Amino acid sequence: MNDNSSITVLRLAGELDIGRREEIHGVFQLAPDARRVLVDLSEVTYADSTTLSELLRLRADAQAQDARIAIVIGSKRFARVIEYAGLGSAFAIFDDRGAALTYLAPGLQS
Amino acid sequence: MNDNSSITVLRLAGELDIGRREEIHGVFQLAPDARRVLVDLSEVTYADSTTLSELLRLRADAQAQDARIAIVIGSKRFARVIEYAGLGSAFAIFDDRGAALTYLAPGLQS
Amino acid sequence: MTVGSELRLNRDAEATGVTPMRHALSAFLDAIAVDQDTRDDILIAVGEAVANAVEHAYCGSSPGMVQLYARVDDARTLAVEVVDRGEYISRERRDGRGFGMRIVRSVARAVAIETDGGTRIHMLFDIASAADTP
Amino acid sequence: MTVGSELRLNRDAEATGVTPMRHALSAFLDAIAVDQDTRDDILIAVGEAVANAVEHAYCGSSPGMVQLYARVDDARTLAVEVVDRGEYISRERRDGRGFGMRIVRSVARAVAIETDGGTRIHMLFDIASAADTP
Ligand SMILES: Nc1ncnc2c1ncn2[C@@H]1O[C@H](COP(=O)(O)OP(=O)(O)O)[C@@H](O)[C@H]1O
Ligand SMILES: Nc1ncnc2c1ncn2[C@@H]1O[C@H](COP(=O)(O)OP(=O)(O)O)[C@@H](O)[C@H]1O
Repeated sequence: MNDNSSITVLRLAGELDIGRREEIHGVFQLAPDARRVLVDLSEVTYADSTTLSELLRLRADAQAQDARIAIVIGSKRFARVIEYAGLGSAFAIFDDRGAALTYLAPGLQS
Repeated sequence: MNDNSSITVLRLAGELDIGRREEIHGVFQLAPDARRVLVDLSEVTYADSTTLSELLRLRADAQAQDARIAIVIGSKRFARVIEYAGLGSAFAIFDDRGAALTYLAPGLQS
Repeated sequence: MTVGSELRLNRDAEATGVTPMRHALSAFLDAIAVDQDTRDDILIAVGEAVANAVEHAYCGSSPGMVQLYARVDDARTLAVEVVDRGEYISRERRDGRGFGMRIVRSVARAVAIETDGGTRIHMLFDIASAADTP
Repeated sequence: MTVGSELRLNRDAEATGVTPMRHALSAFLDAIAVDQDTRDDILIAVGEAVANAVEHAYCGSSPGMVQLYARVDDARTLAVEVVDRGEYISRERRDGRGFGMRIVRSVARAVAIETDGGTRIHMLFDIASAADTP
């Protein structure tokens, strides 16, 4: 399905807490051939450790199949939560999509 | 300025309470030659007695210059407030603009 | 389950405080699962009482405080008090005014007013909290 | 002026209650004029504690209640308690989990946990309520 240059986009929006755990888990799934993954959380206005745990699980899944992940985060408050959890350097985080795409596929246009 | 067929539109939106009294008072003003007045409150989501008092004052101003007023109200909660205040029959109230315009200028298109 | 839930807000009695106090009461009522129409009616009644404290209580004197206290008394009753420490102004109904207390009385199941050392309006509202229905 | 303001919410400990409880706390903090960044930090910490009561407290037993109690202690301190009557689960940190209490400790000035007959998390937060600055 995914050729070498294609990018998988996983997207969530709004307020993410334990009430949406199953939805978050369902969205953070990788096709076996995914190699470049853009996690677009630019419209997420609130996220707690539910999302952090799911992101760590997604990161492990990605490592297992040699996929690269870039996360786009729009809200300051969400970015702070990642720091508070001590996960500031666990993910490749970008505040706009363009920079995330460049990281995923340098030299490609999308 | 206003010929016989023109309609003056006074419009407010959002939540109207005592914190916006001066703004409400400022918007509910009539030019001396206004004869047909559409008070468009279709986007008002909350209004209390501050607005009711100002509407009564506007109604008196209109009567003094023989102008006709139609009020468009969008929210159920605002419509209920008018009932609670015992003002259900004090105003010509419509829930859409088309009906209000017909009341103001039967036979005219706007 | 929501019995005992309460909200107490102490603030300067100023016009800019009325909206955020009402929003806090609104979110409180949502959190205890009061249905929307009931919530909206309570908001308008309590909003009128708070607006009166802002407009009338400290007329001529230096501005003081207004307190909003809401409490789920039993599964079907919300008790609300709006309190200021100003001076109650007793007067005849003015033309085109006087709708605030009329709205309060239309919405609340019971209303009582104390005007000793300020104004204290007690209101009881029927609530059928969705969270309490089995 | 806002000292003594408080919010107490009693609810069934269920996942759908977490959002409205947080929204109620958010509007409460707005009504006492806590600045936005401080408010957002408090919301995430308290949100984690409430989520823990929902997720862990009644694990295996029949679901019970969660109580959120927030109080302006003095002009610079918000005290919050999140209480359930379930059973505290003491365990080693699991891989990829255990961020909730870490976030709570990062944000709160002080944290204390009682695990007697349920879990009671006390948190103190610095607030510089805009309404209290002269
Ligand atoms: N908190 C208060 N402090 C002083 N006077 C009050 C207070 N609340 C109500 N009143 C008196 O009651 C009157 C009627 O109030 P209300 O029905 O809300 O109408 P309005 O505010 O339009 O006059 C007020 O004009 C005022 O004289
Ligand atoms: N209210 C509670 N009731 C029972 N156990 C709790 C409660 N709060 C926290 N715990 C225990 O503390 C552990 C750590 O919580 P936390 O740091 O939020 O991470 P997580 O919820 O991801 O495990 C939980 O896994 C649980 O064992």
